Amino acid sequence: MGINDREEIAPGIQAGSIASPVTSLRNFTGSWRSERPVYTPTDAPCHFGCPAHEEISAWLGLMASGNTRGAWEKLVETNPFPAISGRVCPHPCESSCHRGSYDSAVGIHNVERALGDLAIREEWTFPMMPSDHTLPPVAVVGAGPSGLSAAYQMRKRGYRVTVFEALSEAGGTIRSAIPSYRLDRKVLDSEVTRLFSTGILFRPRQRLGRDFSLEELESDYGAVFLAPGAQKSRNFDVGGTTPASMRHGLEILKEYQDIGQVPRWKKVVIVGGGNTALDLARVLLRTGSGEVHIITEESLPGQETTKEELMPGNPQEIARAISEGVTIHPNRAVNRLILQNDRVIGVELVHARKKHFPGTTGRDSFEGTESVMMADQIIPAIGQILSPDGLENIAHGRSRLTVDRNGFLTGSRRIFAAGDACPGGGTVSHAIGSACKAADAMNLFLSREVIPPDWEAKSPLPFENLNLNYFDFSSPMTPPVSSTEILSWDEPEESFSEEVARKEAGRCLSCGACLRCDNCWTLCPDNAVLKSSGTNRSPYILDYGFCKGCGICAHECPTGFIKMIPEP
Amino acid sequence: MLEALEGSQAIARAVAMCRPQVVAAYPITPQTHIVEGLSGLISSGTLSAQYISVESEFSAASVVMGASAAGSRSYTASAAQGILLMTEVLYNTAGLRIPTVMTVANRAVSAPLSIWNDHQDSMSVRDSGWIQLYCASNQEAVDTTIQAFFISEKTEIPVMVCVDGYTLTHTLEPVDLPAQEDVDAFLPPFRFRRTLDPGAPLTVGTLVSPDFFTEARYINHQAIENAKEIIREADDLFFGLTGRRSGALISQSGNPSGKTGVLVMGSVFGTLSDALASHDEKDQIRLLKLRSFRPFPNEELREAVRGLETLIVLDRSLSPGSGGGILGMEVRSALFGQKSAPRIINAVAGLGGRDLPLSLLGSLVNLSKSPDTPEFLFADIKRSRISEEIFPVKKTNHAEKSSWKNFP
Amino acid sequence: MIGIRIHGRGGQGSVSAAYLLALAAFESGLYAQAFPSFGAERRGAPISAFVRIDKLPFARHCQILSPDFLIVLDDSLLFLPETLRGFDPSGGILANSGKQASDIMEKLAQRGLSIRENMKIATVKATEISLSHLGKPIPNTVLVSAFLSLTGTIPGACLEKALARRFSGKTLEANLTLVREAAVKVEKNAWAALPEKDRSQARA
Amino acid sequence: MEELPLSASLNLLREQQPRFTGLEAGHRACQGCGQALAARLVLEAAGPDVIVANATGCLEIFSSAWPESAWRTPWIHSLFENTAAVASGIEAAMRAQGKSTRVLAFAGDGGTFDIGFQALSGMLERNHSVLYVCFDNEAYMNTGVQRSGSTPHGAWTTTSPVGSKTRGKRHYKKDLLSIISAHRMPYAATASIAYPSDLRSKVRKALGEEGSTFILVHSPCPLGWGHESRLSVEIDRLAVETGLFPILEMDRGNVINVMPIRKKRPVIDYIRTQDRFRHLLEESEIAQEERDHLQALCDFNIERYGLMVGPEDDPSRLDTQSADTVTRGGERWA
Repeated sequence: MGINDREEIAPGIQAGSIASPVTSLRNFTGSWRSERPVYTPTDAPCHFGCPAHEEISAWLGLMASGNTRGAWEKLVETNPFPAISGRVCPHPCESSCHRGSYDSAVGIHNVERALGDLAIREEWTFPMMPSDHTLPPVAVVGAGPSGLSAAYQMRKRGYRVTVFEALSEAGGTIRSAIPSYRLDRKVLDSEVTRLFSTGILFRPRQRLGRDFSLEELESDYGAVFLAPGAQKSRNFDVGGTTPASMRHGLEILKEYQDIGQVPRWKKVVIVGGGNTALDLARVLLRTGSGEVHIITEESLPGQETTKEELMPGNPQEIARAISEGVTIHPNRAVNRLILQNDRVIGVELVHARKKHFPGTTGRDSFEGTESVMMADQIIPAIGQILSPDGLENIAHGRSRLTVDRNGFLTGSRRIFAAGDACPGGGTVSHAIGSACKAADAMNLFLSREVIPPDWEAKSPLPFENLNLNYFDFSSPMTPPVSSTEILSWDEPEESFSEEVARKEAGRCLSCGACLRCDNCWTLCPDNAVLKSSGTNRSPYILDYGFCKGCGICAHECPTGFIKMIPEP
Repeated sequence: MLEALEGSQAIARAVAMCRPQVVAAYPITPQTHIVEGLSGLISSGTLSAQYISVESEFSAASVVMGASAAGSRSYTASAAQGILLMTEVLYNTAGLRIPTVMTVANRAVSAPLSIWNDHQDSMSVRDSGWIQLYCASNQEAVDTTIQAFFISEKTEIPVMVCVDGYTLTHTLEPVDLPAQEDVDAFLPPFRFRRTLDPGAPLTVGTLVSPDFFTEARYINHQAIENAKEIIREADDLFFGLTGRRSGALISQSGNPSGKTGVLVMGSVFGTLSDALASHDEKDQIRLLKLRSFRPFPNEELREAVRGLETLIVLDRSLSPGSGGGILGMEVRSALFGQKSAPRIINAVAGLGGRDLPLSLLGSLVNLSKSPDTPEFLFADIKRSRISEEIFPVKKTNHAEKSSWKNFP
Repeated sequence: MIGIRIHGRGGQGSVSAAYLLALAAFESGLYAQAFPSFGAERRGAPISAFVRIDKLPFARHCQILSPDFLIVLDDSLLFLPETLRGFDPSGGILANSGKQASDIMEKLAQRGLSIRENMKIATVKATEISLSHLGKPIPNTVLVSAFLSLTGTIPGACLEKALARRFSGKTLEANLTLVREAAVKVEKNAWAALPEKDRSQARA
Repeated sequence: MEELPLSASLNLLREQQPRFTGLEAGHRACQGCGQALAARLVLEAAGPDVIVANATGCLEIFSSAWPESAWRTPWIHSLFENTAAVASGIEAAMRAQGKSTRVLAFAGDGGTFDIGFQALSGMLERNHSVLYVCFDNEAYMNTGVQRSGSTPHGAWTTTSPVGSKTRGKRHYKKDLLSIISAHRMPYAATASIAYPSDLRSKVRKALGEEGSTFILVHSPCPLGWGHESRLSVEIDRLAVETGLFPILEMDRGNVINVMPIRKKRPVIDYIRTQDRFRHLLEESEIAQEERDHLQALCDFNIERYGLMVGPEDDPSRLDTQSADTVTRGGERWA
């Protein structure tokens, strides 16, 4: 026995002290680790930016990897009208896109539109559960984007759904107010037709409070979803004087959609910075008005403009309006109207700025910057509020219905609501998103009789967690121009071809989600990352038996999908 | 068939008959003619092998190590500084148990610079783990070279064939080269168990912890001890083929019951043999030829010296400050504590090419006759050739006195 | 056993001469050994080489301290003390020279070098002969041939065999003519009575 | 968190990885070792039909502690300075045996720039068909961070310390590639672990050549350079983007290709990441001068090899294949 006797841990030594290949696998270096990498999916900022909470990076990913149908199906899990929202949504997702801080944001709406159009062309149908008669029926009031979305979400889960609509056609504000150059009517019709083909019962010309009451619905249906929209224009209150001749922007747009014509003015001033103002301005130019001015207290898009200060209108529409000849006066507010008798002949403007200090609302107007602009008409386009018809018992005279974050109507038993009738609305994507969320809650309520707790805000992947060294600079794809005629009523752009859409989707940085780029697998000095054929969120498995915790995988992960956490 | 050949050419021809696949060498006197001969044989197509003209002996040793490790029979040759430059690789090759054969054209090690023969070079790497066989003639050089491949490949230990530089390498004399068929029968094609093969990958050259290093060294030691049997076997088998022996581990001539023994390595053995034939006291003299210095044949040596009163060990190398020549120390160590061990006189002579004449035998034998002869002496030193500054003429001691007396 | 020392200058072929002589002896059935003086000299320097010849096998590898014969490839070397060192004056000196043997004797005497009466000295104009046959001043082969002719122990045919081992074609032809011519330039068997002084030491 | 499959199924999965893992897990390299990564990448491209000769150094030590070996290829370690010669011998053996197995020589900068240079030069001169890969971590790391011929100017090591008389290494990093290329061999290149696709394609290119080829792979060493282990790849990218370590290809001594700098970075960005340059960050005249000096060396490289091609924001100027941008699905990295 030698002086160094120890427990035998190895076979006896041989001539030449040779070792057999890959016997190091007996040596588990995982014990070296004080931190371990963990694959941790984090939501992308676009997901937070999107009022519909679409899983944008997921469907962009599917699109980029060649699965177009899968991308569309992922997209319509949340949004049943991609062809519509791809055209009319102001796409705040793109403003929040991290790629925008690198070179320029992914053209998400263009890919969405392309997918929607492709689905129409290919006549793809929604994945649906068959109707389940054991589930309680659901009533939906209002066939605008919010009501239709809720109906779709419930129908998809197997519920029998009836949609009540005051007008003769479904579509709500999308149909009544958005001009054809922004949304071809055929696109709207196709999306609505596909939706109703899923077996949703549509009851047009049924006005709440006139043809049926909320109480009746409550007793006949398991749950009621209210999506009446905001049918009443917000009061334009300037110094207490409102001339009789003044008309609201949405009214004029609806009039154009209904009868195909509107009055002409030599010089018109539209007040408001949203899409209604922009649509109206452009419609007025097309219908023969002379000068069209937009007055908005918000700012034009630009490098220095914060999200809070920005005009809510679709940036692309702003650019188009300007190029068509609309004059926009940003950071201005109307101090008073200048009247001659009952007629407006001008407005007094003042420099103003929307309050943008965190936690503040309203605006600051700056004395000493007043000016006068003469005009023969002033049209407020400053938003809509709830019309109380039939809702008196629940509206209590407020401009919006009071709901929690799940869309559950405060104080009600089985009523949910979403869309423009609720706070925070005003866009198609909000309508879709809030309806989607309410539908989730409704489903939970109907199947388990519970209301889920308020939706909790998570935070998106911070920009710093991306490793941008792995991405080349690239410019966004631009859609082909279809109409070069100025002031055309046709859509100015065609949608992306599938190939171009795929390229654009490929620009997605996949924030917080696995790109399957193989970086972790390739760059691990300890071969502790294994690739598997598994189709989970990522195809990689960390072998903690060998991972020494160096952190290279996390640092080099281009999408911030890997986090280092202290060893338990 | 007997041919008159220069030693180097004979060795080159013998190597070629062993069909090495890779030869690598760097020129150094007096090894150069061997590798020139081999590159000539390759150039003329007589031998099919890769000849790698490296940029140093260090690389020569490394190339043959790599080649053998990758399964090709390999060969190199060097001398003196070349051997010392190789030292690190020599230890490595032996430690990894990679078979290869190297001819050492024995030469003194600088400084002072000497290109002439002694054994300092191979002796300096005696602990590298290589087998070391010393040759007394060019015939033995040829036969031992062929046996060396057999021994190396069977033991998986590299073998140095030590041939006195110039004295043998540059001397033309009759040599009987065996027939190629006989060599082929004696030496099967090289198959290395631990070869580098992508089909069966092995890791060679590992880091061995203190827990196992001793065992690894023990294996190496045991293997070279076991090589004695293989060395004998090779000599026997070779005898069966050619009728010639090279003396296995140790051999003797003269009177086996003579009381005075003279033990040498290398070509001086022939000179002493010739001298013995006409020596007045030839019946009293037993000549011992040590062929295998590594492994050192302790047992066989003890047997060979049985009955001797005096054993004179002639050393062709020196370990300064050790109080002896290197071979002398080994012999003393082997015989230490043996009952009736002979008196041992260790004489260093023939350093740096100093001629060892026929008269050497008589001089050595005379040493045994004086009880005053020290245990160790420089046998052929010429005091007049040392600066008086260092060595005042009047000052004498026993060692110098006795050598002075015997070497006019 | 006889010992022969060959003196020349680097480049004249002294070592080759030694090897050639040993080879010829070997071809004739004798035992022979040849080796150079192992020096570090370069072209032009005086160098020497050695040959041992015996009827019986021998094993020694020591230097030849007292040669029986000297073969001198350049007569300017004849008068250096090193050339004659250890030379047994009962033997013979063969030199590449245009001088007469007597002139050489005289000059040796003048320089006080060890000579004795009737010392065997022979000369041959080896450089001239080699130039005429080979076009090069390489006197070694001529001298080996002359030496064999003088001593008579080894037939000229053995030298021709030895040459055939080294050369072929035109070079061999030229060398063969050259050695035949050289053989007759000296007195055949003049030195036939060779000393047998070492024979007794040969191994049985 | 993912549920851990049994280690047995992990081992099975490990065996099925869609790449050749010549250097397996379980080796004892430091956390974040650049050399371990580089060696695996090289073998990934080379494949299993190779024999590796490895010089003494970290790579050898951490991969071959008996009785465990991390190698899947036949592999031999002999000495520090003879790798090129051992590889020459193996290659000669392969030729002698008529085999097509390729020979790789692995060594660090010590074994290549310094002690093993003679053997390397000999191998190149004889033009053995060996791919010699130098894993350049710019100092003798195996013995505890001593300066080598490859250590950059100004860098601290234990033998180029920072004190009142000396401020890190006095001399410049040896321009090895120029010396190597003077052998006029078929192919020589530099590469970086920050660009694995480029490295692998260079290995494949080198192995496609007959004759000697050489790749110098910049391989960060967290221990010796004093940086966080997670930054090994990042730092190597900076070494390239500052111009301090140019990525080149040479054909018979002529530069035939360079990797353009994607995004030019000042050398201070590189220096700041590593403790070995910490003394250069001081607010002093001498530190400023050294910083400027290193910047000048970078600028010199950029100018000498033409590393800036066209405006930085023009994506078309980049060789995206070698720049190693990611693609969804990872096919390009397979």
